[in-house]
Amino acid sequence: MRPILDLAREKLKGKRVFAVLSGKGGVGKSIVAAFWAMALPKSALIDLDLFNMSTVKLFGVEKLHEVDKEGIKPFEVDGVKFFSLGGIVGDRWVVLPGANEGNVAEALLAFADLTGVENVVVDMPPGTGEVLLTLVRVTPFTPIVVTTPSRAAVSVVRQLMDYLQEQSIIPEVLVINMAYLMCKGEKIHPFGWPKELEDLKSR
Amino acid sequence: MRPILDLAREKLKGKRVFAVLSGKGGVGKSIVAAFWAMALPKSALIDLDLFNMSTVKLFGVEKLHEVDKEGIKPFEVDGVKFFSLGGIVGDRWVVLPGANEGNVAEALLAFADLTGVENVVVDMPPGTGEVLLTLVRVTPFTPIVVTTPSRAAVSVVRQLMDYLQEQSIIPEVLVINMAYLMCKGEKIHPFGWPKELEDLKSR
Amino acid sequence: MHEYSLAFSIVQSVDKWAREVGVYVKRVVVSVPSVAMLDLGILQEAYDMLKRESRLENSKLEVKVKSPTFKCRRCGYTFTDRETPLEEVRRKYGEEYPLHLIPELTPTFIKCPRCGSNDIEADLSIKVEEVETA
Amino acid sequence: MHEYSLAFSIVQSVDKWAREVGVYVKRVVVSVPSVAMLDLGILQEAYDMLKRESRLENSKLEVKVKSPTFKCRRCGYTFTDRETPLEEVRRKYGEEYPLHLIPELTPTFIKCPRCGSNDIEADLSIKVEEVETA
Ligand SMILES: Nc1ncnc2c1ncn2[C@@H]1O[C@H](COP(=O)(O)OP(=O)(O)O)[C@@H](O)[C@H]1O
Ligand SMILES: Nc1ncnc2c1ncn2[C@@H]1O[C@H](COP(=O)(O)OP(=O)(O)O)[C@@H](O)[C@H]1O
Ligand SMILES: [Mg+2]
Ligand SMILES: [Mg+2]
Ligand SMILES: [Mg+2]
Ligand SMILES: [Mg+2]
Ligand code: NI
Ligand code: NI
Ligand SMILES: [Zn+2]
Ligand SMILES: [Zn+2]
Repeated sequence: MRPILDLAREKLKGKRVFAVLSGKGGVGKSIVAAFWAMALPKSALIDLDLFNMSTVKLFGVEKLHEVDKEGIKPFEVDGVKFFSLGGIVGDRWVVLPGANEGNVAEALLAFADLTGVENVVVDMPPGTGEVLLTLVRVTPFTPIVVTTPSRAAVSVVRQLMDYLQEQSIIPEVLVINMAYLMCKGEKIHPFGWPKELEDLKSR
Repeated sequence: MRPILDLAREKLKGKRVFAVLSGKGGVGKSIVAAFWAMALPKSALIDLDLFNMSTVKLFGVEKLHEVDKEGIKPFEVDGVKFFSLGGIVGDRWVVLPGANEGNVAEALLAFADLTGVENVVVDMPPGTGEVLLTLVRVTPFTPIVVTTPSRAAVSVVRQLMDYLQEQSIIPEVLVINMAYLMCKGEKIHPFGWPKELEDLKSR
Repeated sequence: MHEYSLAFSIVQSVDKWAREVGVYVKRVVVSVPSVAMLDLGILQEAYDMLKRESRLENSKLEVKVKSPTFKCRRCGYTFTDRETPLEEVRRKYGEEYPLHLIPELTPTFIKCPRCGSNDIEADLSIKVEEVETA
Repeated sequence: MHEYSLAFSIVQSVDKWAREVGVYVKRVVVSVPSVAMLDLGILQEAYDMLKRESRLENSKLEVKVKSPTFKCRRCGYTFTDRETPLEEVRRKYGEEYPLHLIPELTPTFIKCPRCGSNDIEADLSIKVEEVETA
């Protein structure tokens, strides 16, 4: 019997869950997750990147979550509800052993008050470790895969897609972020445009 | 008695250890770590970002490490020795629970053959979790802190610096990477230049 | 105030198990870490309310507060929460202090008294220890 | 071939402890996970060579090969390496296959036989189980 895991599963049952994934860091997962949550009706964004807590910074929130009988109350900015560890520890560093990282992520999913929410967008940390395994443990989800054109990112994302395929988890969207920059009317590609990118797109 | 931990500590005793850290992903840690190892005499680069394994890709290595009595033999390209999980599992995804991530990192440090090496550069994963705690457990180190000018990165790096300060671990270098781009003779700043960056520089 | 969610998670988990094995429950024993500083009164009140119409309708909840043994993974020192500044953390955040909601955050807020490391191992989970069936 | 490093790590750790507590060692018992498929002959040979001039000079090494119990953190199923395709992994990589060097990599290479998840918990560490002093 695992009460917190069961509660997290119960909370997300019947809701559409998206996970913004990359494996690579700094490719724009948090930005894409925020836009995705804004674009969907009755949505909530859950920030599981416990060490960056980007979401509170993106939305400029500096207070703590309220907590009541229903659990942790979301912040709400421009109609987007969101939850982040930043709303629990405030603006300070977070250092955790690996096992704790998964349990903290599970508790966030379990205690988030998702009353009235139909679409849940999970902003994932980089890497394919404890938090990815925690999400796979808790709920089925639709991946939104984010990359930049850089060869380093493309190769990590290809490996992530191989893993998802083996788990028969099918990504619906591939976002190629920071692809080009306009420089006086001319497109420049700061991260290049390797041919491996075409293989990713074809998948 | 923890044989593997003791062996890792023994291996690094008497060597100058640098750790390329950020907390934020995709800011250029692996690129800076590679350059730093190239610039130092008798150096070796150890890639502890187990899920990205960027180093083998950066140096275009596609074979596995040899192993002999002295342990795992480094790859060597342009005079730079380096070790990466990519040289053990090859070009495939790696998915690990948090606790295993630390033990794998410890084993890499323990079995790396550092004969003749005086400067060790550790390429760290993003975040402040299991692998950072593992490195702090194994050895003293000098941090090389890497950021981009983006507000998201600067805020995470500030928190990392607060943590390092509390542990009286003093960074020697702050690299502000991907700061600007030349566009027909004109400097443009794709990630902006927030004033918080000046506070970071002053530390 | 998340004791309601906790009580709900306990009732839900044990009720699911009880229905799977086809039993009714008389007593549930759970253990909670002292660092969480849970309000046991609210927990009991919530449990007694939420257990209605479940296989735990006539059950009693017993809560054991355990003081975790902390172990520093760097120097091996073991200690308890008597040697940690948790009161200070509690004062800074107030009742909903981080460890009340998520006890697993403890390594972020305490250091090894001997070597100052945050690399602290401890069992901080909320567990169903015993279930007595009718 | 890293059995030499392993033997060195065992001798070094136990010798350090023996000198700290001021004893000489007669027997050392270590446990290793079966998935590592260690060459016990080389391990013994390396140990007997490396123990010279240490507090373990007249000690014997006993190696217990343990078959780990794997537990799937998603569905709870428990199983052993008989239900995992480790032979296949071994054939693909050859002698220095990844789990030989680093047994903790196992979750990357096996799936839960019941639900297919890689979220597998197991004790895969190499441990000094017993030290008998002279
Ligand atoms: N298309 C873009 N143009 C400019 N800056 C971007 C773009 N996408 C992301 N960024 C910036 O890059 C940094 C990394 O983005 P972030 O969403 O935090 O990535 P991740 O969540 O993958 O680490 C942030 O500072 C963000 O503001
Ligand atoms: N100054 C730079 N100019 C252009 N591309 C860069 C620069 N620094 C890093 N990159 C690219 O950005 C991506 C992220 O860099 P990387 O070193 O992998 O970051 P990290 O190790 O912090 O995740 C890589 O594809 C790298 O080639
Ligand atoms: Mg992010
Ligand atoms: Mg990711
Ligand atoms: Mg890197
Ligand atoms: Mg980092
Ligand atoms: Ni509460
Ligand atoms: Ni070997
Ligand atoms: Zn300590
Ligand atoms: Zn399973």
